[in-house]
Amino acid sequence: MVMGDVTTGTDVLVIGGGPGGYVAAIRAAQRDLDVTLVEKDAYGGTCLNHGCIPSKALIHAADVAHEAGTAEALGIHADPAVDAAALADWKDGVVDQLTGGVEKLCKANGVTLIEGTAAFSGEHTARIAHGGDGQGMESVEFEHAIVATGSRPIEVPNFPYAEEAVWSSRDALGAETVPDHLVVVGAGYIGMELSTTFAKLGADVTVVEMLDDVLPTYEDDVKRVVRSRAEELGIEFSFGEGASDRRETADGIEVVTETEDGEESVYAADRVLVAVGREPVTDTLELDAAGLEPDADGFLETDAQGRTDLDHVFAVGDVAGDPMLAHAASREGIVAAETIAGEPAALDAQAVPSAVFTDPEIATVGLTEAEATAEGFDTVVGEMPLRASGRALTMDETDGFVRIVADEPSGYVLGGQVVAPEASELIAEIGLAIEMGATLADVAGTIHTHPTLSEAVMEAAENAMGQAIHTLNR
Amino acid sequence: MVMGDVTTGTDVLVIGGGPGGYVAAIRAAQRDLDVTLVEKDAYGGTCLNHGCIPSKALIHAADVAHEAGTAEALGIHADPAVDAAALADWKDGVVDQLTGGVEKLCKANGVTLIEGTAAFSGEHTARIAHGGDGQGMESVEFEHAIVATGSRPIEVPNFPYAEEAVWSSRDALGAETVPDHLVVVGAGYIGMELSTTFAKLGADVTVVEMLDDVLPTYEDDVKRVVRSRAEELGIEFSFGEGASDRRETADGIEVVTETEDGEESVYAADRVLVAVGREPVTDTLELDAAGLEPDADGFLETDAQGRTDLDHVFAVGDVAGDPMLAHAASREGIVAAETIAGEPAALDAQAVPSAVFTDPEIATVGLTEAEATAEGFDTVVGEMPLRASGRALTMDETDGFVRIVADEPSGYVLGGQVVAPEASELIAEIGLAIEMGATLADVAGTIHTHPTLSEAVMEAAENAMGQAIHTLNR
Amino acid sequence: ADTTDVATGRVFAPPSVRTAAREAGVDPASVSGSGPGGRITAADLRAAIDARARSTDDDGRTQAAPEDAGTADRSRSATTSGGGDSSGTADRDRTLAMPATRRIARE
Ligand SMILES: Cc1cc2nc3c(=O)[nH]c(=O)nc-3n(C[C@H](O)[C@H](O)[C@H](O)COP(=O)(O)OP(=O)(O)OC[C@H]3O[C@@H](n4cnc5c(N)ncnc54)[C@H](O)[C@@H]3O)c2cc1C
Ligand SMILES: Cc1cc2nc3c(=O)[nH]c(=O)nc-3n(C[C@H](O)[C@H](O)[C@H](O)COP(=O)(O)OP(=O)(O)OC[C@H]3O[C@@H](n4cnc5c(N)ncnc54)[C@H](O)[C@@H]3O)c2cc1C
Repeated sequence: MVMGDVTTGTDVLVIGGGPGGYVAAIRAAQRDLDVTLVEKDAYGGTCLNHGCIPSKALIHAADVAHEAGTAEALGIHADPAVDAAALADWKDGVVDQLTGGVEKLCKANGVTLIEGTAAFSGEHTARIAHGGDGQGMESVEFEHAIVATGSRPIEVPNFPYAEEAVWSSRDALGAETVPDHLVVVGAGYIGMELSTTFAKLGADVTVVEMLDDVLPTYEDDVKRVVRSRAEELGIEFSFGEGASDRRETADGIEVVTETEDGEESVYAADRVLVAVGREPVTDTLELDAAGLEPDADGFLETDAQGRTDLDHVFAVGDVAGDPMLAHAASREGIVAAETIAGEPAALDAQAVPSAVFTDPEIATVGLTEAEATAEGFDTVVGEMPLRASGRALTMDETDGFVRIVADEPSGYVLGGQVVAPEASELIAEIGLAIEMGATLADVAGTIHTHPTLSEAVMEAAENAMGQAIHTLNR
Repeated sequence: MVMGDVTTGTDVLVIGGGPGGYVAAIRAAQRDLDVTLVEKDAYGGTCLNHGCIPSKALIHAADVAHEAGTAEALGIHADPAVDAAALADWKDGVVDQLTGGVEKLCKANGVTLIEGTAAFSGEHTARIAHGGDGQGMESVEFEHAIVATGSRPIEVPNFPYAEEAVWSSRDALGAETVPDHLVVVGAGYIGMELSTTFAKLGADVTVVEMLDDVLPTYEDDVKRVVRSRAEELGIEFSFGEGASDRRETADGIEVVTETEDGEESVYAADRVLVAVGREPVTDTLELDAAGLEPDADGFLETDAQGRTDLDHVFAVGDVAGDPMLAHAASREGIVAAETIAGEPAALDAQAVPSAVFTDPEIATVGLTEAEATAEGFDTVVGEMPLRASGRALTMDETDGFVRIVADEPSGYVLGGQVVAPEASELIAEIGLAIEMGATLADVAGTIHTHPTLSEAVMEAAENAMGQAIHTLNR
Repeated sequence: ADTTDVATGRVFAPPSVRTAAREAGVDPASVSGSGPGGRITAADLRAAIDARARSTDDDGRTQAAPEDAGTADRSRSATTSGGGDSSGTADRDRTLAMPATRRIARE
């Protein structure tokens, strides 16, 4: 025991204040449990500080500038200049407002907040180290714990984030200048979002990707729209190459890549952004003190309530594995909190949506056509291309489509794939349709406002029923 | 009978090619009926040619320019110049593409298109006058007719649209220049959309409105957001005044207004846009030849299938009365067509959404709190202000809210009011919820993508249940 | 469940159920809803139609089960695809019950 150690007791100890942890803490407190939330760094976690929020703020700003600068067809002539430092300030302000809000919401709901790093010291105890070294340690005895320690960017050999020229997504989002030449390693969603953003802000961007296309988990026609738009923005792609080495040069670095056959290429850059995936954070936790062990990849395995191998210890969010998304983390947090409160909660959502904030946006929910067929459904698919949408034409944004996947003959909506401006918003309706067990006829029978992009959801449903008005039916 | 008269027969004669008529024609043809569509002017009707579409195109362009010009807080410096003639060209191109599409879709579905003005000549016959005077008349014998002749802007005494300085909404949408000073008479949705557009394009705009606020059919807190944003754009409002007279001056006109007490004011302007409402178009139809009579306001009354007093004559869209909206017209067209085809269709939608494309947008569907209570529901309401939305913050657009209205204790969603960017898209999910008989728990239990504005719909549902995470619960 | 728990007597049923009810000539308000708060599902409607067909046919308008209502069987047990999922969600049954219904079922 360290000097000055104090032991307090709590019903629920939440470790980590990201969208998994803070949401769990608030919901548990709303259920009248005594809740303690420990965060070592910043409330809101990766998402609010170094992920979802700053990335979307930069994407929005880049869009405003880019759109105005490329609207000559609309009679709009502008030559927007971006002050990257001022942009960074504004973005930081957005982040501060939200993280401040999270802190206030926690307090208003009666959550006890502790700043420090938590580690287990037994099955029902944890020790919290405050800022200083060893000083101000405290112990907490808990009935239940929720581990929500999140994830961090994976490092690639020879590309240590400690180097100034090597950026993690966090570094990229914190940048105060726009590099002239940016090499992005990895064409997953984070790589694609940030490539698009920096290209729009004026960087020359080259994307190096081991696989042979962008966004591995998406269907070909989805990828195609986003890849060609990225190419129109001047982004260059080198597929089938992995980043193998880095050389310092007088005015920047060189990124060396290698194909499977050992063929090398070299890309000069000011900065290289490595975005090859994220790994769970469990190393600070001393899991073994509680009797827990992560799986081979470092994740904590959980059941439908979020329980780990210990009935009273839950894990939510990125540390508990796929889908590593903020809204999944929050839902897991809610389910864990409600379970601890004795409610019949479960992770039984039919579908977790996911969005990529590229240009245009991608959003999907539920099953693709291939997945539905593989699961044994008699799949029927309906589509509405955006070029047939009045709203898309008035936005001068006609690349993309809305697709809806359903079962035949029941008509149950099973999934949707949307590539469109505001796809991230449009997917909400399809998500509700899936959860409600809505049929194509239900979606088609719901009056949609004209002129909107959401009409395309209705129209896709009609198309699946062979009776679309604004597209030819197959 | 006129010389050269030819008589053809058709199952369904559709009069008017707007969103009511062309949709009815296509759906009837999809049901294997022989369909003839007569349009005197331009396929797509008011909506595509002089309404929804050109207005939304101009609004989009004005937004792009305005947003870039007012994004200094984001570090974006631009001074966009708008070439109004080029903008008009682009907008006309959008309209042409869509109206051409309508024509193609009609043909592809097997609809016979006739250009001309149709008038009834009997219960089952109509005469169609082609372009020239009297020449090329033809007669059509029909089993069923669908009247979809739409509406036109109401004229105000002393403000004839024939005058160059007096604009109807159609004239405003056709303008090739932006007036320096624009007076808008009427603060309904068309007046508000166009005031906002022209203010963003650089005009000094004054709105004169007889009533004491904007947008009479909306709730106070909805109006407030839009009115204050309009005021921030420099739009000046004069409430409680009606336009009474017009005087020509050397460099434009003066609009004279009068209060209820007879007090006069004078506003100098280059143009005055009169947007005080729309009236049905039936005068060209010779309804009495068919044995039909419009109601006192000129509308054709219809039943749940869209039938007029004659079982075989239907009326859809603006000519059939409220709600005078394109998507209502289309749905009415579909129901009429399916009824004629012998299907059990009915206008039984629980809710017709409506949107106003101001800044921010407004969209509503179903019942307001007051309406629900008046209908006997035990109303419960949940809200999420946009300033608590991460996505809204990243868009620098935090004015507005999402409200959801439900019944207690059943939880059924009865309505929603959204004031937000993309409100017109967000309302789709609430519309589906209402149609499906979804409860607050269903909406709250559906995972919504982070960060999106649609999360605010979920959060409003949680707020109504007293368990919102991101807002304090009442 | 009651036909409806809602004071106003408004009938809560999805569009496809309303259409199927019209097709079968059934007044939705006469159908007993099994959903939360009495919401009428396609299965409820089918049951009402079956019941009507079994009772002596009053006006000779008995019809075959309407296409929409005849497909209402919601008990399927395919699984969601959760490749690489370690959060315990991979083997969930696709029950096709609404979120609120699933929760009530668990209680
Ligand atoms: C660039 C980028 C963009 C993204 N965009 C999106 C998006 O648009 N939408 C989306 O859904 N997801 C997005 N994500 C993913 C999203 O950020 C994560 O899924 C989400 O943050 C996971 O939440 P969490 O609560 O599990 O963990 P985190 O948000 O990572 O939070 C974990 C917290 O735990 C704290 N912590 C760790 N160990 C300890 C300890 N021992 N003691 C105390 N505190 C500790 C950390 O400091 C951290 O604050 C993005 C990620 C990145 C990197
Ligand atoms: C500026 C403006 C903006 C609008 N914005 C929106 C919006 O955003 N969303 C929305 O939902 N609604 C909007 N509306 C309303 C929308 O335009 C109408 O509700 C819609 O057009 C009604 O469709 P309709 O088919 O009934 O009639 P119309 O679109 O008016 O079409 C009627 C057609 O019939 C033809 N016709 C008339 N008489 C005859 C005859 N005797 N013989 C042959 N042809 C004939 C006309 O030429 C016309 O083409 C807007 C309207 C305006 C003016």
